[in-house]
This record gives sequence, structure tokens and C-alpha cells, in this order.
Amino acid sequence: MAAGTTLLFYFFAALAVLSAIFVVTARNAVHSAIFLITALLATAGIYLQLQAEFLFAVQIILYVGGIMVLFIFVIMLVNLDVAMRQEQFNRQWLAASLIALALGAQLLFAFWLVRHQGGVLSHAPAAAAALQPNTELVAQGLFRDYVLPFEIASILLLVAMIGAVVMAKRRI
Amino acid sequence: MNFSSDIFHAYVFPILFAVIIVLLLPLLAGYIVLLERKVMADMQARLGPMRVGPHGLLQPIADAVKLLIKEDIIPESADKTIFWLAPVLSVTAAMLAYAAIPFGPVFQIADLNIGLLFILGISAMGIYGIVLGGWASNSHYSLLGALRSAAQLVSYETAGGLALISVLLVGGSLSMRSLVEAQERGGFWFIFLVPVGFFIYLVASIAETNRAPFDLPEAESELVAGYMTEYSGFRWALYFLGEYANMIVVAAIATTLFLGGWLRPLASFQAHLPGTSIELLDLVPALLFLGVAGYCFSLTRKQPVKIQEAVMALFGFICLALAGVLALPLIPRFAGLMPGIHGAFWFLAKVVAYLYVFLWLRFTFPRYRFDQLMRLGWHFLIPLSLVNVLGVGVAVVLHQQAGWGLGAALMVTTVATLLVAAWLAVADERHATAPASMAGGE
Amino acid sequence: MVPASHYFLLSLALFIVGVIGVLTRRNVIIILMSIELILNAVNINLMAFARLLGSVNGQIFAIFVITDAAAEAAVGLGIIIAYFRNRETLLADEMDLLKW
Amino acid sequence: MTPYFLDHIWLIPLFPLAGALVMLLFGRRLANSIVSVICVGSVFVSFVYAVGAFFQLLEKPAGERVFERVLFQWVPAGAYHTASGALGNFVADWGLLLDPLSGVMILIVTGVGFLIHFYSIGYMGHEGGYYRFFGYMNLFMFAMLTLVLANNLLLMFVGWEGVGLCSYLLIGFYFKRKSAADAGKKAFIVNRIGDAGFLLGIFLISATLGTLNFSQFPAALQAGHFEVGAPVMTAIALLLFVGATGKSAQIPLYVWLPDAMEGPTPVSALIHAATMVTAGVYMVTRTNAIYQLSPYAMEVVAVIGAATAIFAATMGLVQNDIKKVLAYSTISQLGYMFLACGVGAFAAGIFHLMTHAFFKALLFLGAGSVIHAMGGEQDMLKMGGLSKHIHITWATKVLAALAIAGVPPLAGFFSKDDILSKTFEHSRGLWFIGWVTAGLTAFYMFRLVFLTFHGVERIHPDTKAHIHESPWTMTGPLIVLAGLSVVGGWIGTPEALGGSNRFEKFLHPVIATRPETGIEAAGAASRGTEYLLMAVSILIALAGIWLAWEMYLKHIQWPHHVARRFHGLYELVFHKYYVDEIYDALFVNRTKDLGIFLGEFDSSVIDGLGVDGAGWLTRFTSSVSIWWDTWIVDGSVRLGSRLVWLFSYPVRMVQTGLVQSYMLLIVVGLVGFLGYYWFLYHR
Repeated sequence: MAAGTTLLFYFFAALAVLSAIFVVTARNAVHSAIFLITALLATAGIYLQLQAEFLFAVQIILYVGGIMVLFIFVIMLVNLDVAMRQEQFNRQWLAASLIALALGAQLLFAFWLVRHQGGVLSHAPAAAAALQPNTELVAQGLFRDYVLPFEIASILLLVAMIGAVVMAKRRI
Repeated sequence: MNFSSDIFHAYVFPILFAVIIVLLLPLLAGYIVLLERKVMADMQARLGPMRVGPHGLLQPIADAVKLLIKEDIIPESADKTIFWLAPVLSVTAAMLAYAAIPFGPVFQIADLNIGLLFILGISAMGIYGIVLGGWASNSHYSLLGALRSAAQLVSYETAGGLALISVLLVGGSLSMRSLVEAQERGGFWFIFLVPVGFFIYLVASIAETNRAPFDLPEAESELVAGYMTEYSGFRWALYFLGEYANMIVVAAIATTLFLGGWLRPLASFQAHLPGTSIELLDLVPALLFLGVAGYCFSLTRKQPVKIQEAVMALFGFICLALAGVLALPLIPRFAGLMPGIHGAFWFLAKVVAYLYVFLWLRFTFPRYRFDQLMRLGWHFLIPLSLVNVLGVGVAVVLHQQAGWGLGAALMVTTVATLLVAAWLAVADERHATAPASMAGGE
Repeated sequence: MVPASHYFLLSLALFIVGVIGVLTRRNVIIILMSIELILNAVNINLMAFARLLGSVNGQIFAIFVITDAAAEAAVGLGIIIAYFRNRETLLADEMDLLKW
Repeated sequence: MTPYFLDHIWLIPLFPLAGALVMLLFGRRLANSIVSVICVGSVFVSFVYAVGAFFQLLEKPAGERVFERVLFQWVPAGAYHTASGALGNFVADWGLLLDPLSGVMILIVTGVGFLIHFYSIGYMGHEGGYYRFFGYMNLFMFAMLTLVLANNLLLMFVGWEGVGLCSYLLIGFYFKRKSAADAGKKAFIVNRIGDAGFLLGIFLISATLGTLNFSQFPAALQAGHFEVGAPVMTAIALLLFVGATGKSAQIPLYVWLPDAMEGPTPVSALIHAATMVTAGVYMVTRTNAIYQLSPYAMEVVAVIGAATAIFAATMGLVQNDIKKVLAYSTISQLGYMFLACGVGAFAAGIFHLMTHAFFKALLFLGAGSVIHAMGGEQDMLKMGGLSKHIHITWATKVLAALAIAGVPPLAGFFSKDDILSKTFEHSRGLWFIGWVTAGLTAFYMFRLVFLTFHGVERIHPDTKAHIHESPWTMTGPLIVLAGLSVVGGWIGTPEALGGSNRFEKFLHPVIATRPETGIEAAGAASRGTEYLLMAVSILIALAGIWLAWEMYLKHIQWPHHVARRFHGLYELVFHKYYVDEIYDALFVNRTKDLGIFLGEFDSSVIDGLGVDGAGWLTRFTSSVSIWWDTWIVDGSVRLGSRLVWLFSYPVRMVQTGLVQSYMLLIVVGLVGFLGYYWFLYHR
């Protein structure tokens, strides 16, 4: 069973990374959106495998069911067959990817260092039951310890909603 | 997921059950179609399908065969992959949802502790089937239909989800099973506790499944067949299957959350068969199927053709067998099977009843205009559901902190919510002249 | 059992891919999607730490991150629609009005 | 308790003022009828008040027939030391003084003024600016009454200037005609010369006597212990007389009066015959107390008066313009009045002023009626034989001519005879001049009458067409004035003719001749000489009339013979002795030259050197600063900007405006910092 979960993780991880790469490289925006959905689902699976069922559900409902629908919506609104024929990468793509890879290398180095000196990464993971029952814990944390950030986040959403309406509407 | 040590319960049984569902679902969908046509015919004072099989009882199979052997056309300018992917997506989404639906205390693939959220999320992914299909077929009808349905689903998901949340507040859990158990404990189905929530969810579920009177994405008069215009044959069948599977899913959700799941109606009614420990109400399922079987046999003689008679008789025997299965737990030796079998029966009965309401509404109401649809969603249902959630929350607080009876508190808040609903309706009427502000994708 | 560092490597990979997408793609919508990728990488990180330390805070912060992502998507897409309506283009390197 | 009219004497000048204000403020919107009602009415009302006040003054015993009323203090008191060291207290009140002298004057002014206003209704009926005309006329009435009723010299000067202003306005009434405008300016300027003298006189008086109130003069003179012939008195008298010559058109300042005939005829009648021009006589009489102290000044007055009289008379002989003739006769008659004042017969002067007002107004109005009939024609050579057409005008005209010629028992006889007899007592020479003048007067007056009304008609045919008698509004005043010129003189019949010279007695309290001046002695002459003088003057008057008859009715060619015979003399007289030309040559052109010179100086020196020089200097300095600004200041600024541009080149390259490039820079920075961190970490 542990083997199964491990397998699951690597499957999801591979799926996520591959589809992420496709997101970046796909020529058609719809395709990259679909790949992004796949990546998100894989991430959701990893959440599940990380004992975060609530986040799993939230990921699927919000990201997959909400945000991505929005994306696809917009992609369909703005016709892209023109954009598809254009050059997809800008002039700085080579330098940019090199720099990004350099950043990745540095972060890898950081990981290596941390592990090497027995940082937090080398600790044994906490007991599986520590995060159960997940939803209740999240709810308590959200509404007890982090209620103020929660409200602020709701305000942020409201503002974003109004802003989106104002911008996208032809005439207010 | 809660990990069980028992290998059977963890792996074998769920997989088995899942296979059964996947196999049965098309058949079920087909017969729901038949039911629909029959009901429609009945309401319109005609006979409906009568040829294929007695009373058209074999019509679904005929349709399925026809669809499977039809030529499958892919438009030239379509995006092949996605065109191929879309129907599969919608069906997959629909079927995944069954994983968390409890067909009775036993028949459940997995009792997720976030079951409801899981179902919501998975069914939400059904949108992609529609949207991508509409986009991929590269036709205006399809695209417009897809955008319409996307807008419609997104806007009604909100209302429906909020309605469900009002139930969750009362039930205090996300797992379907524990929700049903809460109703069992409480002795009240939540439909009686949160009627407003049930109403909202009814409307929202109709809209989510693109059924009349909200079937704009496939409004023949405007968009030919909406997002399915370019589809034919097997893919079209998949869409069809997905749609009906979705209907069953929402019906199942409604059943579980509002109608007490597998619970027997009048659970507290105790009347034993004299001399035995058998409750009278437990006889009802068996007797029902016995009656149906008798009806079938009575019809057998009237069939014009031999083969028809044979099929009729076959159906009679099937009903007889079902009656036997349902009667089995009445025997004290097999009393252990009672909850599973009868729960499944009651659950399916309720589902069918809910679906019957769907059909009924479909044949009763004219189709909405798109702006009307959006206005109903955004100007009426969503505010109402928000108010409803608020009211239920207040009631729960009163129940837990102030020690009110839950029923009483909910009654008060429900009345308040209904007043708000009336006010909203009036305001919406006054607003109706203005053009719809959320005209979706157009 | 999966070593914790693998989660971080995964999130690192996603992050880098997202960064590359943000830096190189011309299509604004795809840039936004790459940003979503980055956020997901962050979320994975948070989850992993939550699991590692057995504290739910990470997940809560992930929720905030998702909220932020939703808001950002809404506003960003609104901006894109408005911009497309005015300029008939979606290419990031044609939007150089920031200079003035 | 003062009687009503005396109490309300201040209303007399006020009515015309009100009328004037109404006219000048909204006369434009008023109909002619309303205008006439308001203006003529206002003058009539003040005439009624004047009569009332006069008779209430008569009721008083002869001793204290003085009524003084101070309306308000005009110029507040200021204490100062007079030249004689006495403490003077200068106060100028807005005060009205009613005594026999001013009483007579207001009667003349308002009465004659009312008649002329009435006459103007008809005469000005067809003229434009009706309301303007009457507004000015009423304003003049106000000014004149102020002048007459003033109780001090300063207020009198106000009226003095006011009448000057109105005279200017009315002479230039037809301001579209350049000659009229020029005449107005001429009158104004010439009057300024006189007024300067008058003003100086006023200063000197206040400096000497410490007061300007007429009623305080005697007391102040007593206090000052001025003996007869004191030089300061002479100076004062002469200065005042300069003003008088200006206003009353005496040599050398008479030149404006003939040109003043450019104004409408009623104006000439009212201002330049009856009232304003006599202001000088009135002023001299008013200040007689000072004159009596300076025999030398009196002498000057008398001589100038006599000279003016004969001088103007000779000029009147040859004028062909009917109004010009009357103008010169006015000048000569004014000369008579000054002659009277000069010889100390102030009462006689005022007497002649009154009678002259009557018949000269009548003459002018008659001339106006003639001009009206002739449709604007003023040249007598184009008239003749009008007596057949306009009888009333003819009759009144003849009466007036007889009156001015001094034929008994008409008004002119008494007053002129009074003056001549007084002059005879004083000096034979002056009497002879006056006597000759009388003859000349008779001659040119009847020359006017004969040329206008008798003899052959020299009228242009189409003007002859519409010759008609004037409307009653014009003939009415003519008749009234004719009656006055007949009976006007009888109030002053001398003892010699059984009369008792009531007029002189009435005026006596004002004109208190003082014993030490020796003028009193001239008062009583023997009856014999008086009769003789009367006879002689009547004789020369008749001789003048006869000569006119001979020359202009019987032997029409005589004048031409005379003109040819004494050609030079004729020319000289005809051109008014070239006085205007002389004045032009002496003063006017010199003034113009001065102006030109000053203009030259201004343009060349002040503008050229000062202004242009300053401008050049400014331009020069500014050009220098421009150079500095362009090359040093701006140059440095541009240099700075160039440097900034140069050094900012790489930064500018970075600032592309593309979000992605910025993000790339951010990542680069991140990488850099991390690398730096690792670098530090490894050491």
C-alpha cells in the first residue's frame, strides 16, 4: 500500500511536470489550457497523497472548475487562429531560459545544502493522523487562528470581482 | 481516504461495484430515455414508442445499436484530439462522481470524508466536455452553445453549491454517508429542515444538467443542437450518456442530502406483521414488484406477436425475481441483508422520483431566453441562496448556543428567507425591463 | 515512503517551468497560465511542509494562495479582454506602453 | 416769522435745476410737449416765486430791505491773517442774498427768461435736440439765478462759470457746424481770460478784507481804514473789471460776442443780450463799495465803457447780418452801462440794464421771427419790404428800435438820458462820445429796420413763397416785451420831468455812495442843463433816423458812394478794424507757435533723447543678456542634458516597457543575489 502511494506520487509528479512543460510549449492556447488542467489535476492528486483532502477538493472545484473555465472562456472569446500563426516565443527566450535554469540550479544547490546539513528536510514526516480530520482542522485554523487574513482574502476577492466586471464590461 | 486494513473492502469490492456501475449506467440511461418518452407521450395523450419490444421496452437497445453502428464524422477543420477528447471527458466526469454516491449503506465505492466536495468538483469538470467539444468542432453553433452552457453551468453551480452548503451546516459533515446518518439520527429529512435549499438545488440542478426549461445550449430553434451539432454516432452517444449520467448524479445528490438517502420513509413507523417481527412498510418493495410482475403477465396475452409475448413474459419474470430479492431479507435468517437491499431500493426509488420531477418540468415549462436565465440565476437564486446560508447559519448558532430546537430555529429563519425571496422576486420583476447585465459568452 | 525532498524537487521543477513560460511566451494568456503553474508549485511546497511538520497551517496558506490566484485570474483576464478589445492583440511584446 | 416766498427763496434757482436734470438725464425719451411743459413750467414757477419774494421784500420798510438766507456751509471756515494783519475768517456759504439789486435782477432774469423760453417752444419746434436745448436753457437759468442771488463772491463765481459753460454749450448748439463749434470755443477761451482776472480779484479781496460776503464788505472796509485811492483797492477793482470785460464783452475782450451769434436766436436773446452779458455790470455794481474807493479804477471803467460803446457802434454801421448788427449794438449798449458805472451812476447803469434787457431781447426775438419767416436767411441785403407780410413782428420791431434809439417816452430814452446827464456832470469828453454813439445807434438801428421791412424786395423768389407770420407762441412774447419796452422806463422818470426817479431811490441802500469819494457831488445838476441835454440827445437820435431814411430808402446808391469815397475807412470798419486778425497775429498764432515749439521739443528732445535713448539702452543691455542666456546659461543646461543623455544610454536600453524583460531582470537580480550569497557562504 505504501508502495502504491509512492507509485501514485511519481505518476502524478511525472504527469504534472510533463503537462507543465506542454503548457509552456504548446502552440495553441486551448491545448496549453488543457495541459494546465491536467497539471492541476495531478497536483490535486499529490495533495490527496499528502493528506490534504480538503485542498484536493478546493483545487478541483476552484482551479479546475472555476479559474480554468474562466481561462478557456477568455481564450474562446479572443480568437486565436491569428495568434497561432505568429511566433510564439519572444526575442529573449534563450537568455530567459538559461537564466531560469541557472536559478533552478541555485535552488537545487540550496536543497542539497539543506539536506547535507540535516536541515528540516531530513526530518521524519509527522504522523499520518496529524492532519486528520483534515477538513475540520483546516476549518478551525481558518476561522480561528487566521480569521483576519480570511476576511482580508474575501475583501480581496470582492475587489477583484468588481475590478474584473468594470474592466471587461463594454459600458459601465 | 480512510485506509482499511481489509483488502477486500479496500480494493476488490469497490472495483467490482465500479465495474457494475459502469456497465449498468448506459442501460440505465437508455431506459431513462424510454421512461422520458413514455411519460411525455402520456402527458401528451399518445402512446409513445410501442413497436420495438412490447410497449417499446426494447427501444433503448435498438437506439444504442443504431448509434454504435452509425458512421462517425469528424469535421475537416476540427481540432481532432480535442474533438476526440471532449465526449470522453464529459462521460468520465459523470462516472467519476459515482465513486462517492452511497447507494445504500453497503453499496458505496468509497466513503470519502470530503465526498460531497469530491462530487461537486468532479461534476464541475463535466463543463470541459461541453466547452472543449463545442470549441473543437469549430462551428459557430457549437461554439455559441458551448459558451452558453459554460456560462450557465458556472453561474448555476454557485447557487447549487450554496444550497448544498446550507445542508452541510445542518448535517455537519462532508461525507455522504454521515450526512444520511445525520438525517437518520435527526429523524427528519433535510428537505423539511431546509426547504428553500432544496428548491434552489432543484432549479440549479436542472440548469446544470442543461435540461428543459434551461436547455439553451442545445436549443434546437436557435443553435441546432448546440455543442453537439457536429457530433454524431458514438461520440454523440457518449455525450448523451454523460448527460443522463449527470442527471442521475444530481438526483442522487439531492436524494442523499435532502431526501434521506437510503432511509425508508416513515422510518419511525412501527407496525409489525402479526405474529412476526416484520414491519409492514418493509413489505412494500416486494409487493410493488409483485404487482408490476402481475401487470406484465396480464399484458402478455395481449401481445400481438409471439416474440413480444416472450419478451413481456421475460420482463415479468425479471420483476418477479426482483420481488424475490427484495423479499429475501424478510426471512429472519437473511435479516442482515436488509439494510443493503432495501436501502438500495429506496435510494433508487427516490432517484427515480426526482428524475420524474425533471421530466415533468421539462414537459410543462417553455424554454427560457438566455438573459432571462442569467437574470434568474444571478438576480434571484444566488442572492436567495446566500440569504439562505446565512439564515441556516443563524439557526444553527441558535440551536447550539441558545439551545433552541433546531426545527423551530430553522422554521423561523426559513420564513425570513421566504420573505426575502418574495422581495427579491418583486425587485427582479421591476428590474426585468432592463437588458440582462450578465449576458455570458455572447 | 516518498522522501520529502522529492516534493520540493517537483515544486522546483514546476516553478522553473512556470518561470520559463512567463519569461518566454508572447501570448499573454499563456503567461497568466504559467503564473498559475508557479502558484501551484508554491502550493505543493506548502503542502509538503504541512505534511512534514504535521501542521495544517501550510494548507491554510495554500488556500490563501488559491484565493489570490482566483483574484489574479479574474482581474488579469478582465484586463486582457479590455486590452484585446482596444488593440486587437494578445502579444506581450507589443504592449510596451509601460515605458511612458 | 419770515414771509413764505422769502422763506422759500432757495426754490427759485432750484426749479430750473430740477428741469435741467430731468432733461439731461431722461429728456431723450420724453415727447416734445412734455419737455416744453416741464422746462417752461419750471421757469414760470420760479418767476412766480421771484415776484412773490420781490413784493414781500417791498413790504419791508426802505431801511432794512435786505434778506439773507444761508442754506448750508459750503467751504468750511479757515482762520488766517489778512495783509493788514487783521484776523480773517474765510467762510464760503451757500447763501442767498435778496436785496433791491438782486431783486430787480431776478425779476429781469426770470421774467425775460420765461418769455424767451415760451418763445423757444415755437422757434425751436422744428429743430433737433429739443430736450437738449431746453435742458441747457434751464441749466443756464439755474446758474444765472445763483450768480444773481449769491451772497458772496465765491458762490457768484460758481454761477459766473455756470453761465459761461451754458453759453459755451448753447453757442455750439449746432455742433455739427464748424463755425458754431469754433465760436463756442472762442467764447469760452476769451471768457477764461476774464475769469482769471476775476479769480485773482477774489483772492485779493479775501486776502485783504478777510471776507467774501457782500453784506460784510462795508464793515470790513471800515475796519481796514482804507482811504480813497488805496492802491490795493485799485488793484482789486481793476482785476474784477477784467472779469467784467470778459463776461460783458468790453474792449479788449469783446471779440467773442459777435461770433456767439452762431447759436440759436433765443440763446442770443437770453444770454448774449438780456442776462448773461450784463453779469459784469451787475458784478461791478455789487462791489461798488470797493470801486468807490478807487477813482482811478472808476476812470478806467468809464473810459473803456465809452470806447467800447462808440467802437462797437461804428462796427455795427456796416454789418449786413441782422444778428451781427444786434450783437454790436449789444456791445455798445453794455459800454453805456459801464460808462454809467464808471461815472458812479450805478443805479443808472442797472436802470439801463433793465430797459436794455427788454428792448434788446425784443429786437433779437423779432430778428428771430424774421429769420423764421425767411426760412433761416440772415442777410439783410436779401430782405426788404417784409412789413407787408409780418405785421406784428414789424410793429414790435419798430417799437424796439425807437426804444433803443432813445425816443421819448420809450424806455431807452429815460435810461440813456439818465446815463448821459450823469456823464455830462462827470466829464464833457465822455459825454460827447456817448452822445455821438446815441446818434450812431439810432442810425444803424433804423438802417436795420429799413433794410429789413421797407424798400424794394430783394427776397429770393422761392424763399418769398413761404414767408408767414410766426405762431402765437412767438408773437406773444414779442407783444409782451414790446409793452415792457414802452413802459419799462417810466419807473425811473427823473425829477426834471415831474418824476421822482423811484428806481434810483429804491436801489439807494445798496449803492451807498460815500461822501469822501466826491462822486456824490456830481449828482445834482441844474435843471437847465438837464433839459438841454435831453433836447440834444433827442435831436441826434432823430438825426440818425433821418439819415438812415435818406440813405436806405430814398437814395439807395448813397451807401455805395460813401463806401467808394472813403474806401479805406469803409474797409477798416467793415472788417471790424481787423481786431480779430490782430488778435490772431498777436496772441492766437503766437500761442500756436508756442504749442508747435513745445511739440517739437517733446518729440525731439524728450522722446528722442529720453525715451528713445532709454529704449536703445534697454535693447542694448537686453541683447547682451540674450547672448549670455543663449550661450552661457542655455549652453550649460544643454550640456548637462547632453551628459545625462549620454550616461543614461545603457539604462535607457534596459527600459523597454516590456513586462517580460522587466521580469527577466528581476530573475537576473535574484540569481545574482543568490550567487553572491553562495559566494559569501563559501568563504
